[in-house]
Amino acid sequence: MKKLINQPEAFVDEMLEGLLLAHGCSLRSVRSDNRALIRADSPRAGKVGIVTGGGSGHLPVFLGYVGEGLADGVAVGGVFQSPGAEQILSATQGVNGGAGVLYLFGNYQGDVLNFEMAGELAEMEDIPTRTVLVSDDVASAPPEEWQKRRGVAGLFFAYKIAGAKAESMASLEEVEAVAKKVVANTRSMGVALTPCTVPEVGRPSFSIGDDEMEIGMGIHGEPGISRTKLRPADEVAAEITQRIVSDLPFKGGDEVAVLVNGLGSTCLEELYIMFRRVAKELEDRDISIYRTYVGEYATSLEMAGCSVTLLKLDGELKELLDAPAHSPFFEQIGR
Amino acid sequence: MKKLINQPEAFVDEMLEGLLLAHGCSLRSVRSDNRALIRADSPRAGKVGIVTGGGSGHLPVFLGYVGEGLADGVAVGGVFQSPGAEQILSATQGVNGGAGVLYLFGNYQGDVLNFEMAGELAEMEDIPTRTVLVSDDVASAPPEEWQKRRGVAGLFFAYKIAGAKAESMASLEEVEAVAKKVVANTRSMGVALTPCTVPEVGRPSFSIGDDEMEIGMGIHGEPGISRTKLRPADEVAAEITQRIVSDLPFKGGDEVAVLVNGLGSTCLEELYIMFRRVAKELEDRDISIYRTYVGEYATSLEMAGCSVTLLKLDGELKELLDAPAHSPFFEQIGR
Amino acid sequence: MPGGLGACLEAVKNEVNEAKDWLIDLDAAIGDGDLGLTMARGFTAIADEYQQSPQADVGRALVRAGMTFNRVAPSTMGTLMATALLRGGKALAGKENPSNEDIVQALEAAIGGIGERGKSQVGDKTILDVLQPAVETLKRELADGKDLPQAWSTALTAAEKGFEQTANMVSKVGRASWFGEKSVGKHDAGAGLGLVLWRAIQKHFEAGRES
Amino acid sequence: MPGGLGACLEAVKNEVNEAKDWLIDLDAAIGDGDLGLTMARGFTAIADEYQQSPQADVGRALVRAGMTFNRVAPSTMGTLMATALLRGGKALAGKENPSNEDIVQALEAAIGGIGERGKSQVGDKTILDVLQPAVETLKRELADGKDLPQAWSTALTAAEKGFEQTANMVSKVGRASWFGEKSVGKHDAGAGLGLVLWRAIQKHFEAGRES
Ligand SMILES: Nc1ncnc2c1ncn2[C@@H]1O[C@H](COP(=O)(O)OP(=O)(O)O)[C@@H](O)[C@H]1O
Ligand SMILES: Nc1ncnc2c1ncn2[C@@H]1O[C@H](COP(=O)(O)OP(=O)(O)O)[C@@H](O)[C@H]1O
Ligand SMILES: [Mg+2]
Ligand SMILES: [Mg+2]
Ligand SMILES: [Mg+2]
Ligand SMILES: [Mg+2]
Repeated sequence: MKKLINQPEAFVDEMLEGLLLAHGCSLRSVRSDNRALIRADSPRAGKVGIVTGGGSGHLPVFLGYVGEGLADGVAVGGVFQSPGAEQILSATQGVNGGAGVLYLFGNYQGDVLNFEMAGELAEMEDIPTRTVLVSDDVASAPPEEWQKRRGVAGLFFAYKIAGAKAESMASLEEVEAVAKKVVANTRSMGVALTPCTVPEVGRPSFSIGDDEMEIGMGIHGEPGISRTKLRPADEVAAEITQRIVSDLPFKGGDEVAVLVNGLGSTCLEELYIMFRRVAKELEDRDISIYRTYVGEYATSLEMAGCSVTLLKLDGELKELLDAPAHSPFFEQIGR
Repeated sequence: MKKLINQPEAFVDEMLEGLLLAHGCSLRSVRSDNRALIRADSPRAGKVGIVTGGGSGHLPVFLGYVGEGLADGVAVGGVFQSPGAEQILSATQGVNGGAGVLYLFGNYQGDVLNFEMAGELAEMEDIPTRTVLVSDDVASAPPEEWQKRRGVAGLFFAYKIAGAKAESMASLEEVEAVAKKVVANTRSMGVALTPCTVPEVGRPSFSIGDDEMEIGMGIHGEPGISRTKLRPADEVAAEITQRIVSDLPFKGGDEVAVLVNGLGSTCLEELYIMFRRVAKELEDRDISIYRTYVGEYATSLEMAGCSVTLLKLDGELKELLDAPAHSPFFEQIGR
Repeated sequence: MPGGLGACLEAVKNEVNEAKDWLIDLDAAIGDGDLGLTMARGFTAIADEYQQSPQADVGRALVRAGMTFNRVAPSTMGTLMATALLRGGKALAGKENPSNEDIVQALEAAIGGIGERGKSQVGDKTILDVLQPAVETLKRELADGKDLPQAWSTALTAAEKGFEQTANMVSKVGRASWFGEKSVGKHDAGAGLGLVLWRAIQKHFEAGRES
Repeated sequence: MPGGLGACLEAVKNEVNEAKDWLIDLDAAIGDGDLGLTMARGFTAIADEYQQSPQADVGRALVRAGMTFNRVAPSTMGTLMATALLRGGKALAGKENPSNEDIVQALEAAIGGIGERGKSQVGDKTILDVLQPAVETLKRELADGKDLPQAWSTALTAAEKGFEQTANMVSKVGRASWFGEKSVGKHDAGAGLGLVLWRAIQKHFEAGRES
């Protein structure tokens, strides 16, 4: 894949420089380390801080969800690489308003290990932390082991809802509890059509035939559940929806939020063609859509494909989902 | 390019169906023709209506800019094809609140001809219309013939500012005047790295070597001004900025809005790497950035590449640029 | 005309569909390559529509065809064809059996419409470079006392010459104009369409004469 | 150790850099292929850092190396290596010339740290399947009265055997675990790294003995 970049090794740091030039009113770095970013108005006294983080190459994940009604801080890793414990600690210190910090991120071992290390260091500084892992990718483990699954676009719902809860000045326990509730009620599955190329690696992350697609593939090219010939969008949407719905399971009468997420080079037009069928599948099952998001919410560089995420809602989650939110990458004015 | 679609001929209509399912609160079709869409709250009595339109395949252009503080109606063509005069007329009727209608769209002949026909039909119904063409693509004609240029991502600034003006209940003449002012002060240039594939055509719109790029290429693959080996982002950004700056020309002391726009498969990370250098080039010339937009604002299906747009601001334009705006594809809360 | 307007539209439809790929290739060289598709769609739609509900008033039939053409093919040429049909139709309003004079007037109105809508003229490397000399020749031949098929046939030679000449011209309007000097050496696609249309009717007359 | 900690770190750095592509390939088969890059980066950084500012206290030096390692290579293995260095360093705090016993204790603390941080154990198809038997053998051989280089050399055989056995195992943790049964037949990349590390020090001892 052709890229508009300079030295591949400079990819992340130049991206961050550009980003801070563009959004310096909203974001700032901690102790001049651009890989530890926090809301410009951090820390907010008495508010639970939410710190997230992970590898680069997934914009707007992760740093795009640092903002009002979302997360407060982020540690930024290399492309598809975990951030270091030091940067996570910096972000933790930067957002600590005295009410504790929630670590909210996707379930990848490198990230888990580094957040764990950072949490131990934060504890030594008397900053209490809790961790909630997002593990929404249905393709990555069987239902009874859902907590072992990878985190994908469902991260968005976790940020949106935990962020709104924290903004309401809830306690660390309350924010943790609602984050766990989101995660327990969120399910995703993706389909990949082409691989992406990590700049420093220089060749595609996996190979796939010109006429093939893979359902269930992970956002770093982790193996999926079925590789087939390229199929029509309607078939793909129907299969993915069925797999997600039967997993939680979502049932007739449920109210859900839907996210149809582009992985990179798949265009918005296609995402709406996919959503069209997802909506029909849900209607057929008497599951009603409360709110819809279509766009690029969690990408894999220039991978082609998309993912579908469903979140089962209740009164509390609906209210928090509808709350306003505001970051350089995501704005929601309210219902 | 692999696509998540069904029958290629159904691409536009299925996309529109999905879009209306997702955003039925904000948008509605006129007389059940999904190719003529208007704001759900149209017509607004006494407000100038802004109608735009053009080919599909450029989301969020065009229909993504129908919303509060933006355009009011849109006629949707086939992929890279003009909409018909009938649909433009429908949108015109749908948004007519008695204060007249501004036709605001990109300078492509097919569109021009159809908007002209529609305008004649609207006149017969006593709906006064004015037309402002966006022609910001520096690569498409010499400076003295800037009004013959094609319209590209600069459309965004035209919608944003004319939309804000119309929202303030200004007259048709006033809205037309400010739209003309935006267009006269907006300059863009793009670079393409890969072609895109129109679904019904099924093969790439042009061919380009695996190690080549083309500066100045149009959003439908129109010929650019120089095809070279792939160059580092910094060089590309510097050249594009230089060409834009010297065209208007932008001068030391000017205040500008900057838009770095992705054409489709180029990832956000790369756009920030480009912006980093654009910002530096402007700083070196003592041109100050008042507001920055980075993202996908006007695409060409899954083409790889990006464009840079500069808008020279004055007090009036700054105020209008800062006004809130809200559509399913673009939200701005204000400064 | 032999078989009336319906048969004539049918003849054009068939000829345009046969020339589809040729038109695509011509347009692809210095345009976007859609001309064959849009014209096949447009001329098929108006022939089929007429077949389903014929109309004695040739003027009205052409106006309706113009509206339909724009709906199914709102490209540059689609809109120019729609304009031509609307103008030609207006000129023939109320006529069920237009005279040769009526036909020439309608054709002049039609190409006048193209030039007005397109803000273009002969020499800009467009369809006008075929239609204008063809209509002029047709008019002169009819004035000289030839019958319509004879005159049309002579005009075809002018159309062909016009088409050939577009290869020497620099594109002044539309998409092809972005190629500037690079457009020299290539025929204009719209001129190709003009030739196809003129030839379609010429063949139709010939078939009518033989039968 | 011959040449002290600095020379030892240098030896490891060189060996890991040499094995870079091999580690990449191993990790690419059932992982993401970054192991060679991250480990080359990590071991280069800590060796260079020590070279620039050596530290007599081996414990302190290792703790510092652990922090550095995590900063430059915060991948799974990078974090496990950092943890191992931190734990090993803590065990050697204040020692300038650690005894054989100290070394065994530090190694046990290090692999204990890996297991704790990774919530993993022997049999999960990880680096532990190399390091655990190697350290056990080292300890036994030293208890039997062998000197450090001898014992280390014998333990290398255990490490090699451990590495070979990972090919028969199903991955239980980390990225490779997503391959489940498909991981059987492939060696574990982290185990490969364990072998490279052990062999690096063995060669270093050998070179020390020869010189
Ligand atoms: N302004 C104009 N006036 C007359 N004819 C024109 C004009 N612009 C283009 N044409 C004709 O239209 C042809 C292209 O038509 P079409 O393929 O429909 O254009 P596009 O694909 O750009 O919408 C050209 O070859 C030329 O003959
Ligand atoms: N939980 C764990 N405990 C111990 N070792 C592990 C664990 N998970 C992975 N490993 C080891 O780490 C190796 C992969 O390291 P690395 O490439 O850094 O992982 P990643 O790229 O997934 O972050 C594996 O081959 C395995 O030996
Ligand atoms: Mg064309
Ligand atoms: Mg066209
Ligand atoms: Mg790895
Ligand atoms: Mg990795």
